[in-house]
Amino acid sequence: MIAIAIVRTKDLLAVVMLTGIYGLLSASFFVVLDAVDVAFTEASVGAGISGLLMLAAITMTGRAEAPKRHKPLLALLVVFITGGMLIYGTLDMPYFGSFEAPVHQHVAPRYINDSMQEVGVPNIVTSVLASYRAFDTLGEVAVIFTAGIGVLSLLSLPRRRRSSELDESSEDSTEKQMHEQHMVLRIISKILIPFILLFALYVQFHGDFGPGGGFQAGVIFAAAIILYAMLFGLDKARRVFNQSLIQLIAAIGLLLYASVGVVSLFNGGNFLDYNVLADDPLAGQHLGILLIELGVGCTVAAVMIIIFFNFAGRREAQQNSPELNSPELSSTKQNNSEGE
Amino acid sequence: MLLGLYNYWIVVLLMMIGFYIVIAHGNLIKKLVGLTIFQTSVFIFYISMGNVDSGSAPILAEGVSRYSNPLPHVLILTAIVVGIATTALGLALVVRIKESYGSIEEDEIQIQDQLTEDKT
Amino acid sequence: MLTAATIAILVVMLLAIIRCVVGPTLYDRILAFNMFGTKTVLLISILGFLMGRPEFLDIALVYALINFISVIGVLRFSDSVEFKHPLQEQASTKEDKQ
Amino acid sequence: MNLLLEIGSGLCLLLGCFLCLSGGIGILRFPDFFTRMHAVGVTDTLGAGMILIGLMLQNPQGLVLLKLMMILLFTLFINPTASHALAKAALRNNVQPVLDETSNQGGDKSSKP
Repeated sequence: MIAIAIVRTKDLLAVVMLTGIYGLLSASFFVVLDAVDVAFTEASVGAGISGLLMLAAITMTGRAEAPKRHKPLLALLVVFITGGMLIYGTLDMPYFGSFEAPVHQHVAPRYINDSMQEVGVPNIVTSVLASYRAFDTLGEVAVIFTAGIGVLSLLSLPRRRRSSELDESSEDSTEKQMHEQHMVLRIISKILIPFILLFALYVQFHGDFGPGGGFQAGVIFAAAIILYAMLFGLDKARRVFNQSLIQLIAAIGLLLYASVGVVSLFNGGNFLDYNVLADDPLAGQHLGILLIELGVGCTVAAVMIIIFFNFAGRREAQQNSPELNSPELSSTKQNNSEGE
Repeated sequence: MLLGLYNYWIVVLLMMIGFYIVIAHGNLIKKLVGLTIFQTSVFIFYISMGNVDSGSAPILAEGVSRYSNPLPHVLILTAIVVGIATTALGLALVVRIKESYGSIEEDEIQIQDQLTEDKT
Repeated sequence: MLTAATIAILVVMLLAIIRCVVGPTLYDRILAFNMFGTKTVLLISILGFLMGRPEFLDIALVYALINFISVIGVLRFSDSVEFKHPLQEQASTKEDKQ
Repeated sequence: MNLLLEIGSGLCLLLGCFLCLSGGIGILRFPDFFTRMHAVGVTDTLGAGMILIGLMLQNPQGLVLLKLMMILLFTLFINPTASHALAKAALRNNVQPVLDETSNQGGDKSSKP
């Protein structure tokens, strides 16, 4: 089923397409293996965002891969030795799907049997994620936040000055051309984007009962914004979600998460112990999970938007600065006339 | 008898492919793709460990008694999002490398480095 | 019936993958990608019914949306990549295969 | 009534599968991009619609039905749009259809249903 991954050693743009397919495929693999939430995440991340980011990077770096120069024999040898050792190691592993495997004996039964009484949320994954192992998740969110900051510091540009009316007019003309080219797309996405946002919110707040939660919702939300930015121009999207606002949202999400923990400390519990947030432990758990998922969603969405905006902004700047707009314009014109 | 272990073999195979790409290819973006495959193999490893015969998705419902192990799902769920964040960071680094070296092939970068070292 | 549908869709997915790997031009690949996405949506919704857990439909919904977004994204970006010589690309992919 | 629904859903699923399969064979066998596009664009939408309708007939209740309807709606929106955009982009970037006679070129663009 996944053996197609082997064929992925080809030229770079095709590689990206294959990565997309690979993401879809591994997500359906996760569905088969009953990991609904994971499939959800992989679907939105692996198939959508990562492919887009790689594409954005490729447009900046060029797509051709240089032909190999050194012999891959040594590498193959190393790989095969590693693989052989690993396969030898698997001989001692428990069989696939067996119920007696040690993984299923340790803490999992408690999660499965008691989480309904202790947390009161039907989706066990959510309850483990946000309640039992909340400290872990806090760390993960912090990592994501840090990665966002890293991308920001690597790729962000000094404030682009709006240079004169010439820029404006050319922008207008490209705007008009884009409008003609993408009319159907634009109209359809105008219809779709509200639905996507709504669906993201549904995923966010329905995560207690079905598959979903803050991570997935954040990614879907970001995907909607990215769609908008792609079709209506980056500047327009920037006007709606300007940089400092998103950075603020990312920070607020993380802080919200941490502050829930601090509040529970003040109320006499442990860090991130939601039982003390309300009079009734179950209600406290619900409140805590809701807030935390909200924090996670905010941070993930904001970081994804930051990453994409920076990549795309960098790309636009790269395209504009050396050639001063003209080649791009003429080429689109040319293409247009050819298209008629 | 041994066929019960096939999931691990798939994982090992994927891992070998990813590893090979990381080692043998000079192109930095290709290396990142290889890293992604490697990552996914680890994900599949965890998820397949959590799977239980005739189990069901770990969302409590009436009439279902056996669930898959939710713990690996949690770990992997966060790992995927963290993975994309780190991949984005790597891509950002690649873009900067391209800007300052004019190339994303490992060999050419090394050659350039050596040239600058020789000059100084 | 559902099993038969699953098998049929798996076969179609395989065909789409072959086209995506072989595909001489970029657009063939995007086309195969799009088709693959649609088939995944169908596969997951059918699997949901097959396993008796219709909550899976959420995932299918996400797929439908994400698939659209990524296809549009690929198109937008591929406009700006230097893609003016389909023949040259054909040649290069052939070289790579060897 | 129940039997009728069952038969109806079976028929829809079968039709959908057939359409998908023909689309899959089409994408593999046709000689150039635009004919492939035609094969996929037409059969995909209808096939997906058929399969989804078949599923709808299987389990008509509440939220599940609503979600299936949403998926159907989105597929109907998205697929033609995507193939339209794809065809347009391909045409703009000089992907030429293979023509062995001087047949009219306009027919190639009718891939969206």
